[in-house]
Amino acid sequence: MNIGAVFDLLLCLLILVVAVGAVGGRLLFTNVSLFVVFGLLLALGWVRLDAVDVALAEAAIGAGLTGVLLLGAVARLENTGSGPVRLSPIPALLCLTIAVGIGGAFLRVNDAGPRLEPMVRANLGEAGVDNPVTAVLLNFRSYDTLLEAVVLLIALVGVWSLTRDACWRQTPGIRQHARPDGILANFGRLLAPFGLIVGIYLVWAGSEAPGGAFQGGTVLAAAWLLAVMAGLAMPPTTADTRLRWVLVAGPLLFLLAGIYGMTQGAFLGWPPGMAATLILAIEFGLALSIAATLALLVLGAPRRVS
Amino acid sequence: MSIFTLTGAALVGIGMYGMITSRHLLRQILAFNIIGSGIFLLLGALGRNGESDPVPHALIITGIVVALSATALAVMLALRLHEDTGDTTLPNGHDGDG
Amino acid sequence: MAEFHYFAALAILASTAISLWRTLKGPTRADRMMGTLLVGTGGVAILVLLFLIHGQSGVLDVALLLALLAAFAAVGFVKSVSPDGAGDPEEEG
Amino acid sequence: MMAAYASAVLIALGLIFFLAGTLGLLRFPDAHSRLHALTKADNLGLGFIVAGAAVQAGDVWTVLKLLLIWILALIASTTVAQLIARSAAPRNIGGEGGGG
Repeated sequence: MNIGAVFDLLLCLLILVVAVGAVGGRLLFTNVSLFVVFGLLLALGWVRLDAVDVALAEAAIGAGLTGVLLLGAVARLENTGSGPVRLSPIPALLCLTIAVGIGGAFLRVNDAGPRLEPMVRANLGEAGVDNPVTAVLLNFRSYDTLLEAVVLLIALVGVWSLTRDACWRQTPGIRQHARPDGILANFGRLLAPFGLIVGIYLVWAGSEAPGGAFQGGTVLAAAWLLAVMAGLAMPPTTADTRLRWVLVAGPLLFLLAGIYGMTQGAFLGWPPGMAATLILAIEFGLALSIAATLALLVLGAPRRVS
Repeated sequence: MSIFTLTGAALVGIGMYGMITSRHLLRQILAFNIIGSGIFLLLGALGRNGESDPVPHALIITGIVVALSATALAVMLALRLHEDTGDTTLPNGHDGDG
Repeated sequence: MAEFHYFAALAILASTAISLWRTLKGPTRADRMMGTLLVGTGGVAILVLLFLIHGQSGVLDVALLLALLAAFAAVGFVKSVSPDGAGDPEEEG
Repeated sequence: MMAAYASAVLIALGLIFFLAGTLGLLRFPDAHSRLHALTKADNLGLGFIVAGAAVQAGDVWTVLKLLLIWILALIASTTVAQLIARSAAPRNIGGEGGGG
Protein backbone atom coordinates (compact mmCIF):
# COMPACT_ATOMS: atom_id res chain seq x y z
CA MET A 1 0.00 0.00 0.00
CA ASN A 2 1.63 3.26 -1.03
CA ILE A 3 1.53 6.41 1.05
CA GLY A 4 -0.82 8.24 -1.33
CA ALA A 5 -3.43 5.55 -0.70
CA VAL A 6 -2.88 5.89 3.05
CA PHE A 7 -3.53 9.63 2.75
CA ASP A 8 -6.78 8.98 0.83
CA LEU A 9 -7.83 6.40 3.40
CA LEU A 10 -7.31 8.75 6.34
CA LEU A 11 -9.06 11.56 4.45
CA CYS A 12 -12.10 9.38 3.74
CA LEU A 13 -12.23 8.13 7.32
CA LEU A 14 -12.13 11.70 8.59
CA ILE A 15 -14.88 12.74 6.17
CA LEU A 16 -17.08 9.97 7.57
CA VAL A 17 -16.30 10.72 11.22
CA VAL A 18 -17.01 14.42 10.71
CA ALA A 19 -20.27 13.62 8.91
CA VAL A 20 -21.40 11.45 11.83
CA GLY A 21 -20.56 14.28 14.21
CA ALA A 22 -22.42 16.81 12.07
CA VAL A 23 -25.70 14.88 12.26
CA GLY A 24 -25.23 13.20 15.63
CA GLY A 25 -23.49 15.77 17.82
CA ARG A 26 -25.37 17.07 20.85
CA LEU A 27 -24.94 20.82 20.31
CA LEU A 28 -26.13 22.64 17.22
CA PHE A 29 -23.01 24.80 17.24
CA THR A 30 -20.82 21.67 17.10
CA ASN A 31 -22.97 20.18 14.35
CA VAL A 32 -22.51 23.23 12.17
CA SER A 33 -18.78 23.58 13.00
CA LEU A 34 -18.25 20.00 11.92
CA PHE A 35 -20.29 20.59 8.79
CA VAL A 36 -17.91 23.41 7.80
CA VAL A 37 -14.97 21.03 8.37
CA PHE A 38 -16.84 18.43 6.31
CA GLY A 39 -16.98 20.84 3.33
CA LEU A 40 -13.30 21.61 3.69
CA LEU A 41 -12.31 17.94 3.75
CA LEU A 42 -14.51 17.23 0.74
CA ALA A 43 -12.64 19.95 -1.16
CA LEU A 44 -9.41 18.06 -0.42
CA GLY A 45 -11.11 14.90 -1.65
CA TRP A 46 -12.07 16.56 -4.93
CA VAL A 47 -8.45 17.59 -5.47
CA ARG A 48 -7.47 13.95 -4.95
CA LEU A 49 -10.09 12.93 -7.52
CA ASP A 50 -8.50 15.32 -10.05
CA ALA A 51 -11.59 17.53 -10.01
CA VAL A 52 -10.06 20.90 -9.25
CA ASP A 53 -13.08 22.81 -10.60
CA VAL A 54 -15.32 20.94 -8.17
CA ALA A 55 -12.82 21.50 -5.35
CA LEU A 56 -13.05 25.25 -5.94
CA ALA A 57 -16.85 25.17 -5.83
CA GLU A 58 -16.90 22.97 -2.73
CA ALA A 59 -14.35 25.11 -0.86
CA ALA A 60 -16.23 28.30 -1.71
CA ILE A 61 -19.77 27.04 -1.14
CA GLY A 62 -19.50 24.02 1.16
CA ALA A 63 -16.96 25.44 3.58
CA GLY A 64 -17.75 29.13 3.07
CA LEU A 65 -21.24 30.35 2.19
CA THR A 66 -23.18 27.37 3.58
CA GLY A 67 -21.23 27.64 6.81
CA VAL A 68 -22.07 31.31 7.29
CA LEU A 69 -25.71 30.69 6.36
CA LEU A 70 -26.03 27.90 8.94
CA LEU A 71 -24.12 29.77 11.64
CA GLY A 72 -26.53 32.66 11.29
CA ALA A 73 -29.40 30.22 11.78
CA VAL A 74 -27.75 28.60 14.82
CA ALA A 75 -27.50 31.97 16.51
CA ARG A 76 -31.29 32.30 16.21
CA LEU A 77 -32.38 28.73 16.90
CA GLU A 78 -29.91 27.87 19.63
CA ASN A 79 -32.02 28.29 22.73
CA THR A 80 -34.58 25.75 21.68
CA GLY A 81 -34.54 22.24 23.03
CA SER A 82 -33.26 19.71 20.56
CA GLY A 83 -33.11 16.43 22.44
CA PRO A 84 -30.18 14.03 22.33
CA VAL A 85 -29.77 11.88 19.26
CA ARG A 86 -30.18 8.27 20.25
CA LEU A 87 -29.11 5.19 18.36
CA SER A 88 -32.19 3.46 17.04
CA PRO A 89 -31.44 0.01 15.65
CA ILE A 90 -34.09 -0.27 12.95
CA PRO A 91 -33.30 2.95 11.04
CA ALA A 92 -29.58 2.22 11.51
CA LEU A 93 -29.99 -1.21 9.94
CA LEU A 94 -32.08 0.20 7.12
CA CYS A 95 -29.53 2.91 6.32
CA LEU A 96 -26.67 0.44 6.52
CA THR A 97 -28.43 -1.83 4.04
CA ILE A 98 -29.02 1.08 1.65
CA ALA A 99 -25.39 2.25 1.93
CA VAL A 100 -24.05 -1.25 1.31
CA GLY A 101 -26.41 -1.68 -1.64
CA ILE A 102 -25.42 1.61 -3.24
CA GLY A 103 -21.73 0.99 -2.60
CA GLY A 104 -21.91 -2.46 -4.11
CA ALA A 105 -23.84 -1.29 -7.15
CA PHE A 106 -21.45 1.57 -7.86
CA LEU A 107 -18.38 -0.60 -7.40
CA ARG A 108 -19.76 -2.99 -10.02
CA VAL A 109 -20.25 -0.30 -12.63
CA ASN A 110 -17.10 1.64 -11.77
CA ASP A 111 -14.99 0.12 -14.51
CA ALA A 112 -17.65 -0.32 -17.13
CA GLY A 113 -19.95 1.94 -19.05
CA PRO A 114 -19.44 4.50 -21.79
CA ARG A 115 -17.64 7.64 -20.78
CA LEU A 116 -18.25 11.09 -22.21
CA GLU A 117 -14.72 12.35 -21.73
CA PRO A 118 -13.49 11.36 -25.25
CA MET A 119 -16.48 13.18 -26.82
CA VAL A 120 -15.71 16.32 -24.87
CA ARG A 121 -12.07 16.17 -25.87
CA ALA A 122 -12.89 15.59 -29.53
CA ASN A 123 -15.09 18.70 -29.66
CA LEU A 124 -13.06 20.95 -27.38
CA GLY A 125 -11.48 22.66 -30.41
CA GLU A 126 -14.82 24.25 -31.35
CA ALA A 127 -15.93 25.02 -27.80
CA GLY A 128 -14.24 28.41 -27.57
CA VAL A 129 -12.61 27.62 -24.23
CA ASP A 130 -9.77 25.32 -23.18
CA ASN A 131 -11.15 24.24 -19.81
CA PRO A 132 -13.29 21.16 -20.54
CA VAL A 133 -15.55 21.75 -17.51
CA THR A 134 -16.35 25.28 -18.66
CA ALA A 135 -16.92 23.92 -22.17
CA VAL A 136 -19.53 21.50 -20.76
CA LEU A 137 -21.17 24.14 -18.56
CA LEU A 138 -21.40 26.95 -21.08
CA ASN A 139 -21.39 25.24 -24.44
CA PHE A 140 -22.20 21.53 -24.66
CA ARG A 141 -24.72 21.53 -21.81
CA SER A 142 -25.59 25.22 -21.59
CA TYR A 143 -29.29 24.35 -21.18
CA ASP A 144 -28.51 23.01 -17.71
CA THR A 145 -26.57 26.08 -16.73
CA LEU A 146 -29.23 28.50 -17.97
CA LEU A 147 -31.92 26.65 -16.06
CA GLU A 148 -29.71 26.50 -12.99
CA ALA A 149 -29.32 30.27 -13.01
CA VAL A 150 -33.11 30.48 -13.12
CA VAL A 151 -33.42 27.98 -10.25
CA LEU A 152 -31.25 30.27 -8.12
CA LEU A 153 -33.59 33.17 -8.84
CA ILE A 154 -36.64 31.06 -7.98
CA ALA A 155 -35.04 30.06 -4.68
CA LEU A 156 -34.52 33.74 -3.89
CA VAL A 157 -38.16 34.48 -4.74
CA GLY A 158 -39.07 31.66 -2.36
CA VAL A 159 -36.93 33.11 0.42
CA TRP A 160 -38.27 36.62 -0.10
CA SER A 161 -41.85 35.36 -0.11
CA LEU A 162 -41.35 34.46 3.56
CA THR A 163 -41.07 38.15 4.43
CA ARG A 164 -43.70 39.59 6.73
CA ASP A 165 -45.74 42.38 5.14
CA ALA A 166 -44.42 44.88 7.68
CA CYS A 167 -40.82 44.11 6.75
CA TRP A 168 -41.12 44.27 2.99
CA ARG A 169 -39.11 47.05 1.31
CA GLN A 170 -36.49 46.75 4.04
CA THR A 171 -32.97 45.40 3.71
CA PRO A 172 -32.60 41.60 3.58
CA GLY A 173 -31.75 39.70 6.74
CA ILE A 174 -31.34 41.20 10.16
CA ARG A 175 -29.33 44.38 10.53
CA GLN A 176 -25.63 43.57 10.73
CA HIS A 177 -23.57 45.81 12.95
CA ALA A 178 -19.98 46.17 14.10
CA ARG A 179 -17.96 48.76 15.98
CA PRO A 180 -16.89 51.42 13.46
CA ASP A 181 -13.10 51.32 13.07
CA GLY A 182 -12.99 48.21 15.25
CA ILE A 183 -11.00 45.11 14.37
CA LEU A 184 -13.87 43.58 12.42
CA ALA A 185 -14.48 46.71 10.34
CA ASN A 186 -10.79 46.99 9.44
CA PHE A 187 -10.67 43.31 8.61
CA GLY A 188 -13.54 43.85 6.18
CA ARG A 189 -11.79 46.84 4.62
CA LEU A 190 -8.70 44.75 4.03
CA LEU A 191 -10.27 41.50 2.94
CA ALA A 192 -13.26 42.57 0.83
CA PRO A 193 -11.18 44.18 -1.97
CA PHE A 194 -8.96 41.13 -1.89
CA GLY A 195 -11.99 38.88 -2.40
CA LEU A 196 -13.11 41.07 -5.28
CA ILE A 197 -9.77 40.55 -7.05
CA VAL A 198 -9.73 36.78 -6.44
CA GLY A 199 -13.35 36.50 -7.62
CA ILE A 200 -12.72 38.35 -10.89
CA TYR A 201 -9.52 36.37 -11.41
CA LEU A 202 -11.43 33.07 -11.04
CA VAL A 203 -14.10 34.09 -13.56
CA TRP A 204 -11.39 35.19 -15.99
CA ALA A 205 -9.29 32.04 -15.46
CA GLY A 206 -12.31 29.79 -16.03
CA SER A 207 -11.81 29.73 -19.81
CA GLU A 208 -8.53 27.87 -19.72
CA ALA A 209 -7.96 26.78 -16.12
CA PRO A 210 -10.16 25.63 -13.23
CA GLY A 211 -12.59 28.37 -12.25
CA GLY A 212 -15.59 30.06 -13.83
CA ALA A 213 -18.78 31.95 -13.12
CA PHE A 214 -19.95 29.80 -10.21
CA GLN A 215 -16.69 29.74 -8.29
CA GLY A 216 -15.87 33.36 -9.05
CA GLY A 217 -19.43 34.47 -8.31
CA THR A 218 -19.33 32.71 -4.94
CA VAL A 219 -16.12 34.51 -3.98
CA LEU A 220 -17.64 37.83 -5.05
CA ALA A 221 -20.69 37.04 -2.90
CA ALA A 222 -18.43 36.25 0.06
CA ALA A 223 -16.48 39.50 -0.43
CA TRP A 224 -19.67 41.55 -0.44
CA LEU A 225 -21.13 39.66 2.53
CA LEU A 226 -17.92 40.31 4.41
CA ALA A 227 -18.31 44.04 3.81
CA VAL A 228 -21.93 43.81 5.00
CA MET A 229 -21.01 41.78 8.08
CA ALA A 230 -18.22 44.20 8.96
CA GLY A 231 -20.78 47.00 8.92
CA LEU A 232 -19.17 48.67 5.88
CA ALA A 233 -21.93 48.17 3.33
CA MET A 234 -25.70 48.24 3.65
CA PRO A 235 -27.58 45.75 1.49
CA PRO A 236 -30.11 47.37 -0.88
CA THR A 237 -33.78 46.90 -0.04
CA THR A 238 -35.78 44.10 -1.62
CA ALA A 239 -37.72 46.67 -3.66
CA ASP A 240 -34.61 48.23 -5.22
CA THR A 241 -34.99 48.26 -9.02
CA ARG A 242 -31.25 48.34 -9.73
CA LEU A 243 -30.77 45.28 -7.54
CA ARG A 244 -33.42 43.40 -9.50
CA TRP A 245 -31.65 44.24 -12.74
CA VAL A 246 -28.40 42.88 -11.33
CA LEU A 247 -30.22 39.69 -10.31
CA VAL A 248 -31.65 39.03 -13.77
CA ALA A 249 -28.76 40.43 -15.85
CA GLY A 250 -26.89 37.11 -16.12
CA PRO A 251 -29.81 34.85 -17.04
CA LEU A 252 -31.16 37.55 -19.40
CA LEU A 253 -27.83 37.90 -21.19
CA PHE A 254 -27.63 34.10 -21.41
CA LEU A 255 -31.13 33.93 -22.89
CA LEU A 256 -30.45 36.72 -25.41
CA ALA A 257 -27.23 34.98 -26.49
CA GLY A 258 -29.26 31.77 -26.84
CA ILE A 259 -31.78 33.52 -29.08
CA TYR A 260 -28.95 35.01 -31.12
CA GLY A 261 -27.66 31.44 -31.48
CA MET A 262 -31.11 30.45 -32.78
CA THR A 263 -30.82 33.00 -35.62
CA GLN A 264 -27.48 31.40 -36.51
CA GLY A 265 -28.66 27.80 -36.33
CA ALA A 266 -29.67 26.47 -32.93
CA PHE A 267 -30.93 27.85 -29.60
CA LEU A 268 -27.94 28.18 -27.27
CA GLY A 269 -25.69 27.00 -30.09
CA TRP A 270 -22.71 29.29 -30.40
CA PRO A 271 -21.23 29.88 -33.88
CA PRO A 272 -17.63 28.55 -33.60
CA GLY A 273 -16.01 31.91 -34.34
CA MET A 274 -18.12 33.73 -31.76
CA ALA A 275 -18.03 31.09 -29.01
CA ALA A 276 -15.10 32.49 -27.03
CA THR A 277 -16.50 36.03 -26.90
CA LEU A 278 -20.06 34.93 -26.11
CA ILE A 279 -18.95 32.57 -23.35
CA LEU A 280 -16.76 35.20 -21.71
CA ALA A 281 -19.59 37.76 -21.80
CA ILE A 282 -22.05 35.23 -20.34
CA GLU A 283 -19.52 34.20 -17.68
CA PHE A 284 -19.12 37.74 -16.41
CA GLY A 285 -22.86 38.47 -16.55
CA LEU A 286 -23.64 35.22 -14.76
CA ALA A 287 -20.93 35.77 -12.15
CA LEU A 288 -22.46 39.13 -11.25
CA SER A 289 -25.99 37.74 -10.97
CA ILE A 290 -24.88 34.59 -9.15
CA ALA A 291 -22.90 36.68 -6.68
CA ALA A 292 -25.90 38.89 -5.92
CA THR A 293 -28.33 35.96 -5.72
CA LEU A 294 -26.14 33.83 -3.46
CA ALA A 295 -25.35 36.72 -1.14
CA LEU A 296 -29.05 37.58 -0.81
CA LEU A 297 -29.91 33.91 -0.23
CA VAL A 298 -27.45 33.83 2.66
CA LEU A 299 -28.81 37.07 4.13
CA GLY A 300 -32.40 35.79 3.89
CA ALA A 301 -35.74 37.52 4.06
CA PRO A 302 -35.94 40.96 5.67
CA ARG A 303 -36.47 40.49 9.43
CA ARG A 304 -36.82 42.69 12.42
CA VAL A 305 -34.61 42.17 15.42
CA SER A 306 -36.95 40.96 18.11
CA MET B 1 -10.43 5.21 -6.46
CA SER B 2 -13.03 2.82 -5.11
CA ILE B 3 -12.41 4.19 -1.61
CA PHE B 4 -14.16 7.42 -2.57
CA THR B 5 -17.07 5.40 -3.96
CA LEU B 6 -17.41 3.60 -0.65
CA THR B 7 -17.17 6.89 1.23
CA GLY B 8 -19.93 8.35 -0.95
CA ALA B 9 -22.18 5.36 -0.27
CA ALA B 10 -21.50 5.58 3.47
CA LEU B 11 -22.30 9.31 3.46
CA VAL B 12 -25.68 8.58 1.89
CA GLY B 13 -26.32 6.10 4.70
CA ILE B 14 -25.19 8.51 7.44
CA GLY B 15 -27.27 11.34 5.99
CA MET B 16 -30.38 9.16 5.74
CA TYR B 17 -29.95 8.02 9.32
CA GLY B 18 -29.70 11.62 10.47
CA MET B 19 -32.74 12.53 8.40
CA ILE B 20 -34.81 9.74 10.00
CA THR B 21 -33.72 10.02 13.62
CA SER B 22 -33.18 13.72 14.31
CA ARG B 23 -36.23 15.90 14.75
CA HIS B 24 -34.49 19.27 14.79
CA LEU B 25 -34.96 20.97 11.42
CA LEU B 26 -31.43 22.34 11.23
CA ARG B 27 -29.96 18.86 11.77
CA GLN B 28 -32.27 17.53 9.08
CA ILE B 29 -30.98 20.20 6.72
CA LEU B 30 -27.40 19.14 7.53
CA ALA B 31 -28.34 15.51 6.92
CA PHE B 32 -29.90 16.43 3.58
CA ASN B 33 -26.66 18.14 2.57
CA ILE B 34 -24.61 15.12 3.61
CA ILE B 35 -26.76 12.83 1.46
CA GLY B 36 -26.20 15.25 -1.43
CA SER B 37 -22.44 15.30 -0.93
CA GLY B 38 -22.43 11.51 -0.84
CA ILE B 39 -24.22 11.38 -4.19
CA PHE B 40 -21.78 13.90 -5.68
CA LEU B 41 -18.89 11.76 -4.48
CA LEU B 42 -20.42 8.62 -6.02
CA LEU B 43 -20.84 10.45 -9.31
CA GLY B 44 -17.37 12.01 -9.23
CA ALA B 45 -15.57 8.79 -8.39
CA LEU B 46 -17.48 6.82 -11.03
CA GLY B 47 -15.36 5.27 -13.74
CA ARG B 48 -12.16 7.00 -12.80
CA ASN B 49 -9.61 4.84 -14.53
CA GLY B 50 -8.04 7.32 -16.89
CA GLU B 51 -8.50 10.97 -17.66
CA SER B 52 -10.92 12.69 -15.31
CA ASP B 53 -14.32 13.20 -16.91
CA PRO B 54 -15.50 16.83 -17.21
CA VAL B 55 -19.19 16.00 -17.72
CA PRO B 56 -19.91 14.68 -14.20
CA HIS B 57 -17.73 17.45 -12.81
CA ALA B 58 -19.89 20.08 -14.48
CA LEU B 59 -23.00 18.32 -13.17
CA ILE B 60 -21.59 18.27 -9.64
CA ILE B 61 -20.74 21.98 -9.70
CA THR B 62 -24.30 22.68 -10.78
CA GLY B 63 -25.51 20.38 -8.02
CA ILE B 64 -23.44 22.10 -5.32
CA VAL B 65 -24.88 25.50 -6.22
CA VAL B 66 -28.45 24.17 -6.34
CA ALA B 67 -27.91 22.44 -2.97
CA LEU B 68 -26.91 25.79 -1.48
CA SER B 69 -30.04 27.50 -2.78
CA ALA B 70 -32.25 24.68 -1.49
CA THR B 71 -30.46 24.86 1.86
CA ALA B 72 -31.00 28.62 2.05
CA LEU B 73 -34.72 28.21 1.35
CA ALA B 74 -35.01 25.41 3.94
CA VAL B 75 -33.14 27.43 6.58
CA MET B 76 -35.40 30.43 6.01
CA LEU B 77 -38.50 28.23 6.29
CA ALA B 78 -37.19 26.83 9.57
CA LEU B 79 -36.45 30.33 10.88
CA ARG B 80 -39.93 31.52 9.96
CA LEU B 81 -41.50 28.49 11.64
CA HIS B 82 -39.47 29.26 14.74
CA GLU B 83 -40.53 32.91 14.71
CA ASP B 84 -44.20 32.01 14.36
CA THR B 85 -44.50 29.00 16.64
CA GLY B 86 -41.29 28.83 18.69
CA ASP B 87 -40.75 25.30 17.42
CA THR B 88 -37.68 23.91 15.73
CA THR B 89 -39.29 20.63 14.77
CA LEU B 90 -42.20 19.81 12.51
CA PRO B 91 -45.43 18.78 14.21
CA ASN B 92 -45.71 15.07 14.85
CA GLY B 93 -47.07 13.14 11.86
CA HIS B 94 -49.54 10.91 13.68
CA ASP B 95 -51.38 13.77 15.38
CA GLY B 96 -53.45 14.51 12.33
CA ASP B 97 -53.36 11.02 10.94
CA GLY B 98 -56.60 10.17 9.28
CA MET C 1 10.23 13.62 -3.03
CA ALA C 2 6.53 12.97 -3.59
CA GLU C 3 6.70 10.38 -0.82
CA PHE C 4 7.95 13.00 1.59
CA HIS C 5 5.22 15.46 0.55
CA TYR C 6 2.61 12.77 1.06
CA PHE C 7 4.05 12.04 4.46
CA ALA C 8 3.90 15.72 5.41
CA ALA C 9 0.31 16.03 4.16
CA LEU C 10 -0.63 12.90 6.08
CA ALA C 11 0.97 14.22 9.27
CA ILE C 12 -0.88 17.55 9.04
CA LEU C 13 -4.15 15.76 8.30
CA ALA C 14 -3.65 13.56 11.36
CA SER C 15 -2.77 16.53 13.55
CA THR C 16 -5.82 18.52 12.43
CA ALA C 17 -7.95 15.45 13.03
CA ILE C 18 -6.73 15.39 16.61
CA SER C 19 -7.43 19.10 17.03
CA LEU C 20 -11.08 18.40 16.17
CA TRP C 21 -11.24 17.02 19.70
CA ARG C 22 -11.43 20.67 20.84
CA THR C 23 -14.37 21.30 18.52
CA LEU C 24 -16.16 18.36 20.09
CA LYS C 25 -15.23 18.91 23.73
CA GLY C 26 -15.16 22.70 24.07
CA PRO C 27 -15.69 23.67 26.85
CA THR C 28 -16.35 27.19 25.49
CA ARG C 29 -17.54 28.30 22.09
CA ALA C 30 -14.12 29.92 21.60
CA ASP C 31 -12.48 26.50 21.97
CA ARG C 32 -14.81 24.94 19.46
CA MET C 33 -14.02 27.70 16.98
CA MET C 34 -10.27 27.28 17.49
CA GLY C 35 -10.45 23.59 16.65
CA THR C 36 -12.28 24.41 13.43
CA LEU C 37 -9.91 27.24 12.49
CA LEU C 38 -6.85 25.04 12.92
CA VAL C 39 -8.41 22.58 10.49
CA GLY C 40 -8.82 25.48 8.05
CA THR C 41 -5.15 26.46 8.20
CA GLY C 42 -4.16 22.80 8.07
CA GLY C 43 -6.34 22.37 4.98
CA VAL C 44 -4.55 25.24 3.25
CA ALA C 45 -1.17 23.69 4.12
CA ILE C 46 -2.30 20.29 2.82
CA LEU C 47 -3.45 21.92 -0.43
CA VAL C 48 -0.03 23.56 -0.87
CA LEU C 49 1.53 20.10 -0.45
CA LEU C 50 -0.98 18.54 -2.85
CA PHE C 51 0.01 21.25 -5.33
CA LEU C 52 3.61 20.01 -5.10
CA ILE C 53 2.43 16.41 -5.52
CA HIS C 54 -0.05 16.90 -8.36
CA GLY C 55 1.80 19.77 -10.05
CA GLN C 56 -1.44 21.47 -11.19
CA SER C 57 -1.49 25.23 -10.68
CA GLY C 58 -5.26 25.02 -10.14
CA VAL C 59 -4.66 23.31 -6.80
CA LEU C 60 -2.89 26.45 -5.63
CA ASP C 61 -6.00 28.43 -6.57
CA VAL C 62 -8.02 26.12 -4.32
CA ALA C 63 -5.57 26.89 -1.49
CA LEU C 64 -5.95 30.64 -2.10
CA LEU C 65 -9.74 30.34 -2.21
CA LEU C 66 -9.82 28.26 0.95
CA ALA C 67 -7.60 30.75 2.82
CA LEU C 68 -10.01 33.53 1.81
CA LEU C 69 -13.22 31.65 2.57
CA ALA C 70 -11.85 30.31 5.87
CA ALA C 71 -11.37 33.93 6.94
CA PHE C 72 -14.93 34.65 5.84
CA ALA C 73 -16.29 31.65 7.75
CA ALA C 74 -14.29 32.77 10.79
CA VAL C 75 -16.15 36.08 10.75
CA GLY C 76 -19.39 34.09 10.59
CA PHE C 77 -18.27 32.09 13.63
CA VAL C 78 -17.37 35.16 15.63
CA LYS C 79 -20.63 36.93 14.75
CA SER C 80 -22.78 33.92 15.62
CA VAL C 81 -21.54 34.15 19.21
CA SER C 82 -22.85 37.72 19.64
CA PRO C 83 -26.25 38.10 21.32
CA ASP C 84 -28.36 38.71 18.17
CA GLY C 85 -26.10 36.77 15.83
CA ALA C 86 -25.28 39.89 13.82
CA GLY C 87 -22.99 41.80 16.18
CA ASP C 88 -19.32 42.28 16.87
CA PRO C 89 -17.56 41.13 20.05
CA GLU C 90 -15.95 44.56 20.30
CA GLU C 91 -19.24 46.36 20.76
CA GLU C 92 -20.41 47.16 24.23
CA GLY C 93 -23.77 45.84 25.29
CA MET D 1 19.34 19.47 -5.60
CA MET D 2 20.07 22.12 -2.99
CA ALA D 3 16.58 23.51 -3.49
CA ALA D 4 15.04 20.09 -2.88
CA TYR D 5 16.90 19.70 0.43
CA ALA D 6 16.09 23.22 1.55
CA SER D 7 12.44 22.60 0.68
CA ALA D 8 12.36 19.36 2.66
CA VAL D 9 13.90 21.01 5.71
CA LEU D 10 11.42 23.90 5.57
CA ILE D 11 8.44 21.57 5.20
CA ALA D 12 9.68 19.46 8.10
CA LEU D 13 9.91 22.60 10.25
CA GLY D 14 6.38 23.49 9.23
CA LEU D 15 5.21 20.04 10.34
CA ILE D 16 6.76 20.52 13.76
CA PHE D 17 4.90 23.78 14.25
CA PHE D 18 1.59 22.24 13.20
CA LEU D 19 2.08 19.39 15.64
CA ALA D 20 3.03 21.87 18.36
CA GLY D 21 -0.13 23.87 17.65
CA THR D 22 -2.30 20.80 18.00
CA LEU D 23 -0.53 19.82 21.20
CA GLY D 24 -1.07 23.31 22.62
CA LEU D 25 -4.71 23.28 21.62
CA LEU D 26 -5.23 20.00 23.43
CA ARG D 27 -3.05 20.44 26.49
CA PHE D 28 -3.12 24.10 27.50
CA PRO D 29 -5.37 24.84 30.46
CA ASP D 30 -7.62 27.72 29.31
CA ALA D 31 -9.05 29.29 26.16
CA HIS D 32 -6.68 32.26 26.08
CA SER D 33 -3.44 30.32 26.36
CA ARG D 34 -4.74 27.81 23.82
CA LEU D 35 -5.45 30.67 21.45
CA HIS D 36 -1.93 31.99 21.96
CA ALA D 37 -0.37 28.64 21.16
CA LEU D 38 -2.64 28.06 18.20
CA THR D 39 -2.03 31.31 16.30
CA LYS D 40 1.74 31.20 16.71
CA ALA D 41 1.91 27.62 15.61
CA ASP D 42 -0.36 27.67 12.62
CA ASN D 43 1.04 30.93 11.21
CA LEU D 44 4.61 29.64 11.40
CA GLY D 45 3.63 26.13 10.33
CA LEU D 46 1.88 27.36 7.19
CA GLY D 47 4.69 29.90 6.64
CA PHE D 48 7.38 27.23 6.57
CA ILE D 49 5.36 24.96 4.30
CA VAL D 50 4.67 27.85 1.91
CA ALA D 51 8.39 28.69 1.96
CA GLY D 52 9.23 25.06 1.29
CA ALA D 53 6.96 25.10 -1.76
CA ALA D 54 8.29 28.49 -2.91
CA VAL D 55 11.93 27.42 -3.13
CA GLN D 56 10.83 24.68 -5.55
CA ALA D 57 8.57 26.91 -7.61
CA GLY D 58 9.32 27.25 -11.29
CA ASP D 59 7.97 30.75 -11.91
CA VAL D 60 7.41 34.08 -10.20
CA TRP D 61 3.62 33.83 -10.48
CA THR D 62 3.58 30.72 -8.30
CA VAL D 63 5.82 32.32 -5.69
CA LEU D 64 3.57 35.38 -5.65
CA LYS D 65 0.46 33.25 -5.17
CA LEU D 66 2.11 31.30 -2.35
CA LEU D 67 3.10 34.53 -0.65
CA LEU D 68 -0.44 35.84 -1.03
CA ILE D 69 -1.83 32.68 0.60
CA TRP D 70 0.44 33.11 3.59
CA ILE D 71 -0.24 36.85 4.02
CA LEU D 72 -3.96 36.17 3.82
CA ALA D 73 -3.77 33.44 6.45
CA LEU D 74 -1.60 35.68 8.62
CA ILE D 75 -4.03 38.62 8.53
CA ALA D 76 -7.00 36.34 9.04
CA SER D 77 -5.62 34.45 12.00
CA THR D 78 -4.35 37.59 13.75
CA THR D 79 -7.69 39.34 13.40
CA VAL D 80 -9.78 36.32 14.24
CA ALA D 81 -7.61 35.56 17.27
CA GLN D 82 -8.35 39.02 18.66
CA LEU D 83 -12.05 38.65 17.98
CA ILE D 84 -12.17 35.21 19.57
CA ALA D 85 -10.24 36.52 22.57
CA ARG D 86 -12.93 39.20 22.97
CA SER D 87 -15.77 36.73 22.68
CA ALA D 88 -14.03 34.44 25.18
CA ALA D 89 -13.68 37.30 27.69
CA PRO D 90 -15.20 36.48 31.10
CA ARG D 91 -18.62 37.98 30.43
CA ASN D 92 -19.15 35.63 27.53
CA ILE D 93 -17.62 32.50 28.92
CA GLY D 94 -20.92 30.98 29.90
CA GLY D 95 -21.84 30.80 26.21
CA GLU D 96 -21.94 27.03 26.25
CA GLY D 97 -24.99 25.14 25.06
CA GLY D 98 -28.38 26.63 25.64
CA GLY D 99 -27.12 29.55 27.71
CA GLY D 100 -27.04 33.14 26.53
